[in-house]
Amino acid sequence: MTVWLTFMAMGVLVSLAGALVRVWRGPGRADRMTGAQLAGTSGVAVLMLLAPIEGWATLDVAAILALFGALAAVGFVKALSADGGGDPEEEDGDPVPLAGDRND
Amino acid sequence: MTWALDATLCAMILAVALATVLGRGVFRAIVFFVVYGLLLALAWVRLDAVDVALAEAAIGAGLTGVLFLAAFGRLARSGADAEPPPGRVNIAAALASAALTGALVWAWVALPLPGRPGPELAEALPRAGVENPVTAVLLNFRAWDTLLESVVLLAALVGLWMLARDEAWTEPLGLPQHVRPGGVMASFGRILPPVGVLVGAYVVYVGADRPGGAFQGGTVLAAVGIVAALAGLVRPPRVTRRAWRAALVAGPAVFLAAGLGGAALGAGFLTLPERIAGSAIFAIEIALALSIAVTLAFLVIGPPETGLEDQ
Amino acid sequence: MTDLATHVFTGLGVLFFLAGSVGFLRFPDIFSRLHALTKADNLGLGFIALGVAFQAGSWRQVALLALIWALVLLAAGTVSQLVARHALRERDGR
Amino acid sequence: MSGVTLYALTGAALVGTGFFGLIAARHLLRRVLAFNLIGSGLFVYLGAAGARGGEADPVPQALIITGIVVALSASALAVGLIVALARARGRAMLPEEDVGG
Amino acid sequence: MTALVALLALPLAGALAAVVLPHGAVRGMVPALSVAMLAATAVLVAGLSAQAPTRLKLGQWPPPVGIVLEVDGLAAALIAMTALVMTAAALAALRSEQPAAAGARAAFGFWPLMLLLWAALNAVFVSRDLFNLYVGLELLSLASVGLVAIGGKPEALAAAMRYMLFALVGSLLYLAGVVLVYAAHGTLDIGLLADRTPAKPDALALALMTAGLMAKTALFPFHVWLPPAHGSAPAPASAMLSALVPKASFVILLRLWFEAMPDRAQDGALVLLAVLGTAAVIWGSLRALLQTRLKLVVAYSTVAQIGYLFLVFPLAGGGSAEMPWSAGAWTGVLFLALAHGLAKAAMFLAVGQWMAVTGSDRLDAMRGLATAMPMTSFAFALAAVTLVGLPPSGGFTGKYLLMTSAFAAGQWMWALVLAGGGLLAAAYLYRPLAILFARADAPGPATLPTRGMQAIPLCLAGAAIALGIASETPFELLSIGRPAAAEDGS
Repeated sequence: MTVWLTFMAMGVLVSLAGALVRVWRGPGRADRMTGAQLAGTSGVAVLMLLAPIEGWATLDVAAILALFGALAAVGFVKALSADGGGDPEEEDGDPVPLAGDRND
Repeated sequence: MTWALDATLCAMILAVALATVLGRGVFRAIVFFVVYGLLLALAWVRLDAVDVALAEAAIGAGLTGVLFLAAFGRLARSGADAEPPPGRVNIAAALASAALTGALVWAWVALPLPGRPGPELAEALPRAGVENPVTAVLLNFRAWDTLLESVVLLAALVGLWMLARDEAWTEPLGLPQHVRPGGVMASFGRILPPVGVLVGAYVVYVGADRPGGAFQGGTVLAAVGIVAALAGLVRPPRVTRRAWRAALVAGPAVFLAAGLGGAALGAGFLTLPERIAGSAIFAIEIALALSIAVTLAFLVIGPPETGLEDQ
Repeated sequence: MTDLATHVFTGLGVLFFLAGSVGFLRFPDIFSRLHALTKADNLGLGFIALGVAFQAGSWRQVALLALIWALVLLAAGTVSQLVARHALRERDGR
Repeated sequence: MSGVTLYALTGAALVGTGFFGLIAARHLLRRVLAFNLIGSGLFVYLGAAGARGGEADPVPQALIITGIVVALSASALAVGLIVALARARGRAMLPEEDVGG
Repeated sequence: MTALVALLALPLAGALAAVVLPHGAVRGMVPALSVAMLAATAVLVAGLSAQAPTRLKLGQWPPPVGIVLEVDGLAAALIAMTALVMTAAALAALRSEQPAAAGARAAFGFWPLMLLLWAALNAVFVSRDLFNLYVGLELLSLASVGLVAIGGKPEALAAAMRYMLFALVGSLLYLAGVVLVYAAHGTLDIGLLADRTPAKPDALALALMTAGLMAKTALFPFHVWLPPAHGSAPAPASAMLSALVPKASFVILLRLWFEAMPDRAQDGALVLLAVLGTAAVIWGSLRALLQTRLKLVVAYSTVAQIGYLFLVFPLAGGGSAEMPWSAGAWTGVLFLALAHGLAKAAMFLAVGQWMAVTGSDRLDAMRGLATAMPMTSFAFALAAVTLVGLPPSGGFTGKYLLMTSAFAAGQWMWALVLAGGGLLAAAYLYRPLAILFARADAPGPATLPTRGMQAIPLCLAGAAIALGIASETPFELLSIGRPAAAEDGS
């Protein structure tokens, strides 16, 4: 079972690497952030797969990862709203334009 | 087979670190850094250090990432997110970095076999009052480190507040937040806090016997506060609110009082008598978790701002 | 028997993850990519949680697996909604 | 090569990578990111050293947790300084290094 | 023992209280706290003179499990100097603080940061655990950066940022060494390390820690952060930062090279440290000569004075260890450190009062100020006597001991550095003194600080002189628990 679960964990890591390619390429900031989000879900999956091997306390790490993944994403949309405190669902307030590198 | 998993993980950690340093654009670097923290948490699990994995997942991947994202947003609004075009490849820096890595690799090879305080620790652990050895080291054997560390957080926060503008000093902390009523963000802000409080309290509570503790749990509680603030559910307080300032210092104060109590009882500074060590550590952990939660949340939310200065 | 279930479900879950990643890389725009995030991966995570649950020694562990999955579902739903809105604004804002 | 050695080497490489970023980058936010890379690389190295020979040593783990919190405190203050400096100068770079671009 | 606990706990408790209490209560608390700290210092020093170093095993856990604190003569002397400087700076800040002008923000932040700085200094002076020293250093650095940033002006922010970067690099290098030490020896206790068999990575660990501490001590060429940082902080903060903060990382250097790893000190490395110190003396002095702002003259003087401290390494370590001259070099350098701390704090506090009167720290704005403010000008002159190293000041005693030791060791070039540095100091301090004591062109300023306020720098400068006149007591104190390497071999 250890070998199988380890093998599966590696499979998820490979899929995580795919998400990283998207973080590298972008092109938009939303693409990159979504890539990080996907990486987070993959990380949770790896931790679940490792739980029977490394001990079930690993699941606590997974729970925290899930929690903070959501926080990072909310922090992202908030930070990049027009006044730093907005909500993309609101009527006004478009995201801050990029001052520098467009492909950033 | 397990070796292959470690190799894959290490390769990915390195690749992500390189992407953080070498990729164009500050935003890309920040996103890679968030992923980096996440992968490190996996590495800590593989190294049998679940306590560290918890701290890394919460602080390294979570809070630090939010901190940088918020800073990026603020820089973008000041028009300071742009980077200068990359100059020549900095060969001197590359050589120095390679030398540093080389030196550490050499040191690893030259390290003598582990000389560690194993027997002494094993002898001391039953008298520490908690079963989790990491908690025993943090809150009993090396309590002075931990007490100082809790005031390092405080020093950072007071220093951060000094960066506020004078005219903004009496404003609430951070930027004003608003959301569409009944929208996705608002409902998210209502659902997450109860779950987060549960998880945070659980992590603090189990810390005595299993991986977890005040720092990890406090960080989860800080995240709850940040989400509630971002979702407009609660308004961050003003610096002038003394109850909140009391919450900042409660943990270090209880810790220091416990240490002085030991001295007053004749046992010695920071000595927790064996009979009451367990309950004393529990009390310290609860107070510390509260203060850590408030301090970390305030560190991420930022100094008081009017929200009007940008443009 | 439980081991077989673990094999099947975790294997299925990893397949979903890999498929999701392929989609995430190949789909042309952010909105279809967000589908990859919300659909394939969360399904994959569900299968993995189910598969691992067969190895669990106590109901507490099973409950924790379920809680984590629910947490990820909630986060993914919220995040994809918000990021999509953000991306829409970013695109139209230009 | 054992798994522990693998992590130690990774830690060493992370320190070098971060060190390069710290020297070569001019955008201050990048430098603080690099600082965090070096710190965590050192922690991985220490953690690997503590995991040698089977049984995990709890002392390095406690030191690392303390170190992570200290690094976050320093990062938060540094990031705040960067934001305040950028608000005052319009650039997230030190005046003497702000050439070109 | 109780005195030691009080010296650590009081500033911590005070800092926590300063975060919570209303501003008026904090202002009332600070003088009481300073008195208590001075009293605890007196008890500590008195208790020490009778016996050997005081050791405190925190939590009763012996190393390698727990952390050990130890008060030797070096720690006690620096704790005492810190108490004097902090009390003076606190009184000056209390009297100069104008809530309306300074703003509620600065008035709130100054006291917690100052008290945390005090706690961190005392913690570093007595700690014998390498990682605990790291945490103490971080507390010190963050509080210092906060104090620099308190001014809020763009220059202050840039100076604080630069300081922060150097502090971060310094911490990481130091931490890298600590990691290697623990990996090799399984302990962080300085006493235990001295007895361990040397391991191969020790030299690398020592080099990394030394490099990091050099950045924190602002040794040439890592000094560039110091003058702008100390120049843009409020005057009481500058006094603490310049007089005390570099001493903390220097003490750790002494602990490393003379107590933890004395047998791993290579002669070449020791000479290199002293050469960098020499470069600091020359470069800092030359830069001080060129400054037009008095605060920067004083700040660059710190760069130069720090350079002297590094002459101790070849004179008391390596091949010079346990030689007839090593004890003299050790004590001499500590005399210099103490005298510099007192004199430098006096200078910054005097400059702060002049700035409050003239509205600027430009040298030409100070012309003839001695007529209106003789007490502070006299304090500045006394402090200059100490920094130049003229008798009967503490600076003279230090230089005399070091010079004797350099001749005895046959390393006369360090004596040359001491003499030349004194001449350079005379040159860069002559300029401000000449301007101060020149005939005033304009009528004196209308409002002057109170006499009590003007007496504060005078007391500090007087203490720096007294250190030389009554050198017997500090001399005895500094010899308590002197490391074996710096022990008189004769």
